[in-house]
Amino acid sequence: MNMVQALNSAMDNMLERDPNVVLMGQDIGYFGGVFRCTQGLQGKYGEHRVLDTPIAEGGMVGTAIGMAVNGLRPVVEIQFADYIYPAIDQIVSQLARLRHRSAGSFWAPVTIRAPCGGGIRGGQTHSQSPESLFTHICGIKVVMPSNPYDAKGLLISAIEDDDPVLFLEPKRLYNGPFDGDPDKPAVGWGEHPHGEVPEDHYGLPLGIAKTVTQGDAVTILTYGTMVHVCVAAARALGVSADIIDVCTMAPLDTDTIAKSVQRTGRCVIAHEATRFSGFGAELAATVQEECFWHLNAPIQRVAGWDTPYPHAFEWSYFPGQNRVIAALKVALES
Amino acid sequence: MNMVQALNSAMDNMLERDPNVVLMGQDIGYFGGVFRCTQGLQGKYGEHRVLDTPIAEGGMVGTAIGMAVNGLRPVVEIQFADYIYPAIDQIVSQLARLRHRSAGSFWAPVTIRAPCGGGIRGGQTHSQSPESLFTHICGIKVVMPSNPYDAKGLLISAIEDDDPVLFLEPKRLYNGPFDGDPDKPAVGWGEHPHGEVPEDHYGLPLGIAKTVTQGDAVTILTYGTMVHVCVAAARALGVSADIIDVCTMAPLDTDTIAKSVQRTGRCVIAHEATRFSGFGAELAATVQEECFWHLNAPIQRVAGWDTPYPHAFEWSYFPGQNRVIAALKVALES
Amino acid sequence: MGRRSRLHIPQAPARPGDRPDFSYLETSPAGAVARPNIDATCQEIEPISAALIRVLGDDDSAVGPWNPQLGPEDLRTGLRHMLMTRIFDERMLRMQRQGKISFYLKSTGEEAVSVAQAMALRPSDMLFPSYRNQGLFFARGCNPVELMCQCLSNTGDMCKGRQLPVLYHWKEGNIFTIAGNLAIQAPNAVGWAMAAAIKDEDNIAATWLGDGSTAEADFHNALLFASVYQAPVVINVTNNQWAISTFQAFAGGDRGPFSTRGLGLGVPGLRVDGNDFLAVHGVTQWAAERARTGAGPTLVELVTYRASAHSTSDDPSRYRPDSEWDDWPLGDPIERLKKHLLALGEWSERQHHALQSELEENFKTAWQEALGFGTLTQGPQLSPDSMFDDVFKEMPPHLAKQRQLLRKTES
Amino acid sequence: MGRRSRLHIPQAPARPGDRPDFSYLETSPAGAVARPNIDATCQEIEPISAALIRVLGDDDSAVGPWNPQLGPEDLRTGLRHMLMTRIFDERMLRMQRQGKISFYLKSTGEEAVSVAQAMALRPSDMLFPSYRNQGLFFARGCNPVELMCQCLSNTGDMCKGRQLPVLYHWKEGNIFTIAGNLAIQAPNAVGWAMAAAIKDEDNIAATWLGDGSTAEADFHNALLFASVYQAPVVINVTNNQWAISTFQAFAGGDRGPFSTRGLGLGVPGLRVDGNDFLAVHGVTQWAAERARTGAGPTLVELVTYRASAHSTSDDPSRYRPDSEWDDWPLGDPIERLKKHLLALGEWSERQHHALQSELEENFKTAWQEALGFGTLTQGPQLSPDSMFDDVFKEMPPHLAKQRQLLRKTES
Ligand SMILES: Cc1ncc(C[n+]2csc(CCOP(=O)(O)OP(=O)(O)O)c2C)c(N)n1
Ligand SMILES: Cc1ncc(C[n+]2csc(CCOP(=O)(O)OP(=O)(O)O)c2C)c(N)n1
Ligand SMILES: [Mg+2]
Ligand SMILES: [Mg+2]
Repeated sequence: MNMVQALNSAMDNMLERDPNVVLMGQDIGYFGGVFRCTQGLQGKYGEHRVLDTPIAEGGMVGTAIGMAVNGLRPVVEIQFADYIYPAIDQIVSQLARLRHRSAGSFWAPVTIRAPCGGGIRGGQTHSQSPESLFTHICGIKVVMPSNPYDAKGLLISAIEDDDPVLFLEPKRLYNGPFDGDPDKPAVGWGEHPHGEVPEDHYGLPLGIAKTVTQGDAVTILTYGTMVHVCVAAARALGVSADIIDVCTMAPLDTDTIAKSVQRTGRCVIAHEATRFSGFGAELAATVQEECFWHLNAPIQRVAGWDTPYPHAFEWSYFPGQNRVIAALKVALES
Repeated sequence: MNMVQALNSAMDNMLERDPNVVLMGQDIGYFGGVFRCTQGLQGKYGEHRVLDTPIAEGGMVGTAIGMAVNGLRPVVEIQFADYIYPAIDQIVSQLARLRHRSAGSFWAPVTIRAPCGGGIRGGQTHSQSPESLFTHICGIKVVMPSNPYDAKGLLISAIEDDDPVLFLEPKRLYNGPFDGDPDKPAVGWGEHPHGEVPEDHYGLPLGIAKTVTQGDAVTILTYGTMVHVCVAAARALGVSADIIDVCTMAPLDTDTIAKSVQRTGRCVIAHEATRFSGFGAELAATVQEECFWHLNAPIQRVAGWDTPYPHAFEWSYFPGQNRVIAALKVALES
Repeated sequence: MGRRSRLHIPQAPARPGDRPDFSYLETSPAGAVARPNIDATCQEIEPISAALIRVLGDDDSAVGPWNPQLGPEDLRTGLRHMLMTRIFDERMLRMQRQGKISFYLKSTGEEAVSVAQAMALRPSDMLFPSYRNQGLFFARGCNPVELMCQCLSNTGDMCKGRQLPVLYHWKEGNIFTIAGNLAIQAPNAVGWAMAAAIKDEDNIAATWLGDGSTAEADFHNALLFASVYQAPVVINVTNNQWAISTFQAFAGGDRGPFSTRGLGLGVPGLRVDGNDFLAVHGVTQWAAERARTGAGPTLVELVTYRASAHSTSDDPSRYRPDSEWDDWPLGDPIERLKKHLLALGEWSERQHHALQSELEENFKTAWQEALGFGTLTQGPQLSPDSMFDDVFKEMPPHLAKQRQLLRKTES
Repeated sequence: MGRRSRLHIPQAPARPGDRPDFSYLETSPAGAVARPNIDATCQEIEPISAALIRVLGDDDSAVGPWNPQLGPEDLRTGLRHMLMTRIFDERMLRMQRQGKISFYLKSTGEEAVSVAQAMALRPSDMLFPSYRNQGLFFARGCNPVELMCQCLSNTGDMCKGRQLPVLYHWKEGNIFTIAGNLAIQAPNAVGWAMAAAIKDEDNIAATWLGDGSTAEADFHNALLFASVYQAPVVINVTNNQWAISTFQAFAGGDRGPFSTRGLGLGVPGLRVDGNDFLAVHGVTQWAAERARTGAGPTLVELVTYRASAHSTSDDPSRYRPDSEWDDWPLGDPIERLKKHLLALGEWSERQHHALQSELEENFKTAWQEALGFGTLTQGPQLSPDSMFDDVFKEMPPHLAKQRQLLRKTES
């Protein structure tokens, strides 16, 4: 399966198993979503389980919260993560803190799905990676898968989770892994081991980072599209890297990360989001706190530049293999 | 002057000097604002320069942008920083990126003022410090003063700046410095050297950090209310600390910070906002990048806990002197 | 300064020093407004959407099609709960002034809104209140000790010390947790109602927000989703004329009544004398039945007056004439229902006094009981440890670590 | 699954395989709707707010009070700009299909909206368009080379390669930068208009958003602020029946026309046949004069049909009958104006052909000129360095450092 099919399968499984699961979003019903993630689901489960909505992200999340409080498990699709901002007040002020402020009386198991990241020539409003903002909000989990297998397992766990989850989907990975080189012919998920996705229901635990490749020379902390870029960069450089796919940004699996860096003594962090106050900042701060005495070199951050994602310079903006390699060199040399 | 008067004076000066300056906000006109920051200004400059607005933060910022594009310099008061979220889409997607995406054709010199921080028993929706979120947004400056003199100078510069500025006011400091001990009798700004504020117009440069106390043993990076807590903590511990008031979080004065830490070799970061992905993360990441080879101990972060600000446990939540001292000890001991 | 401007600026009718002026308030005689069928279309309802529905006449009788025809027992219950609300508010204000609680916010003058509306709804209907609906809790039978403990942030506090006083909730009573963020609960109520419809259950949702709060985007979101999905919900705007210091005209109140805000979306509106217990009850019953039978949402504007300060942090003498409340044309909801009961011969001044004393006595006892759970500073105390609970369902490691750190620095 | 539900779900009138069905569209004969005075109150205007204003009759004559009485020169100019828009759209779509540009989005079928409205406004009025208003640029005289360069993200691009194709702006022509975020420009327009009023200048602002976009909170914010401050602004809703795959009923379009959305806020509304060049012009002139003379804002709904795909990323055959455009009751705006001119004897088929050829030729030349500035991948290239400019007015050190880093990794 590609990632779109894997996500579709996750929602299909959940709609089937749990009558309280409902999907909501712009163009997700009859049409099946602009990225086709919900294709066929309205036909299968009906218009009352798979709801087309008005174009009002605040209203979508606001009503989803109420539905969740009334026993449903809404899965809300934000068409692009760039358009999540009208919903931020409901997310921050209501969704994330309901359980805490009511001391457990109320909670809202809402999952918010949003395609994120660039690499599809979408320009500045179809390319953003806003995860860092949400990791600063207490009470919501933030998840980003990097392959179809994880996408399905993590989405199922997100929907089943009794806490709200922001589930960010790196849209550049929908149809295939991407190593950061736009000039290479596109490859699909067919060849990739994690493109093999069971039809049946399975969950993968939230809050657990995954080691993608094992190595001793350096730890690379990354997630989403950048996982594949980092794997390719490490391979190109011929470095033995412990590449960790963070998977869940919040709450963070500090243990796995700390153990790796304590072993390798070097760390590179890579994400697509802009650098300043990006999630790499938290990763770097955490690593230096947990591993200070083991570090042999300064932690390097590779990230999008601190500008909006520019349409024409997508590939100068995107932190591709060159930038990862440059950072690896600095981390390894010193 | 106390900080409220200093802010009032800044706006008074600017309304006087520049006919394009207008103020907007809930209850700011006839009433003079719930914190009295605009007291008397509508009477002096009229209802068309000091506008009471509907309770719609999104509409306030949205219209302020249009006003700015048409030549005005709006200063928008968000009654509490906790209520800025309905305006985030306008701030992120329009205000901060107007100049960039129009390649300089359009820009909007809007200043957004918002009282932030806790310590006034305001509970979770009158205590938040959301600065970190905005530092991740390219194209908006983020400023927080720690005393009346700076507040006036920085606010004037913010209003005169041709870029948008988020100006966060630590409301616990409105009436006096606060060293983190709620049991001590409150002191006013009268005794404080920075309580002396000229009536006349003056600016202080944005993007410049200020050294509050000079020392050799450790660098403390902080801003807002925590400046005073850190000064008191360092004094209580008898440590010679280079205390830096960051003043402008974005763009950050990395130079001043790096020079200090390179000299002291130790660093503690303190802010009131929740810790995870708080602005302290960016500070820590930057410091370890710039000063890795000079660091003698892991950088310590002191911050609000990763929970909503709880009404009853305000003083267990607030990162007071004890917590700063504990962090200083770790930073100094290792 | 000096520059001519042609921007329109709404005006408050009177400011300190002025004589109160309520000439702007369009009213109508009791019984004058027709009552459409509950399944009437929005277009059919539109002609009455701006009219003020009233039942209690100047002669203290109940007249017209909106009279809910309540028996004397119900009327006395309503009076009791309104009086409870008022006395509770007064006592808690005193407690705040005495430093026992950190903050308080009264609903004085608006008691009919919450009490009559709660009585017109079913206990299984879900309520999404604003912070000025304490009457809902009394009408639904919440033990005042619970509310007091919340205001005290003590060991009996339903919020475990996490919320500002008055931001209650009551799960068993089907009352949602109150947010400090204005209007944010309105789309939640609509979503709750949508879920009821999806599940084919016949409970409905009701929500409240202030005149000033209608400016927030969430009011629009609520109306829109209610309209599109025809959600079984009643959206109530408590127009108490003021939003802190800001007159309701700044929310567009002088451009058309709040009851008409949904008409362009096909959400019918009713405007009711919010200090007329019977009218509020009748209108709410109509709207609730409309929702319950699948005929769709209703927007209800309740015209009332915020008789007290916005909150204990506010001083209204800075921005409005002190005597406005005395001149308020729609009177005092408690007085009006009392007079109606007296006129019916179902109540007496003696009974009224006795009720008042009983309630005061009850609250005194309740307060003592609440104090037994401690105050912010004295008596039994919640453990600060508890603030790390409920951020997530299960505590993640970083919060456990922070709790550990707190223990260390506090000890 | 299987569970009964009573949630109302709006329905599209026809889906692929169905016969197009526009029976839902309420229309009225040309000339039938009265024209209120420009300073009429919202209440006075309300009775006509839902009626469809039309000027061009079935016999191609112009009738009724909304006829703007344009001279033949103006009509020909209008025709020219509509035709320009259409031909431009077609050419650019081809260029996208050929891989010359990354994305495109047509306004086919909606040309009258932008062209007639721009002509009815003054050049000094400020326009806040959505992404489907390219006609505004032509009507205001923007050189097509500029628009082409933007679509090419080349060295001549006004956006310096920073925006997706079609997200133009034109400072000299008083057209604001187009956002990808729906409706976000609407409050900006209102603010611009408020500033004009504050400065006592008589320029007005106009903004456009789609039927689907009215669901966004910013539409509400725009209406509210326009109402409260009586801002000199015209808020235009281009109801082209679809929002990508979503029928306008999901924005509440089947609960009441979009033109009536502001009535509850006292913002008068007009509903106009958006494919009737003359009606659009007449209505816009009226609304603009209303705003300019201080009589307040107007909400205008322009009823039209999105004849093409949403964008080059969209395939409408998946969600609506292919033949809808042929059956659209309000026809083709270009054909209708052309027929009117023919009927007036002020135009001929020959002239029309000549115009078409001229425009095609012009665009061919323009395209060559634009290509001279390069494409995304060929010819002269903007320096990636430039992406660090304009984030702030002056480049802060961290961006200079990142620019340095980019130079290093790219070299
Ligand atoms: C989103 C948001 N913005 C601002 C505030 C600050 N605030 C608290 S109450 C209030 C006035 C509300 O007035 P209204 O809605 O009329 O309710 P009332 O207090 O009159 O019952 C304001 C502006 C807030 N709580 N939330
Ligand atoms: C805030 C936001 N949410 C979602 C989108 C994705 N989106 C782009 S166009 C569109 C449909 C808009 O429809 P409408 O407003 O009717 O305009 P039209 O395309 O028909 O001209 C959607 C949902 C967006 N651009 N912005
Ligand atoms: Mg009010
Ligand atoms: Mg549309």
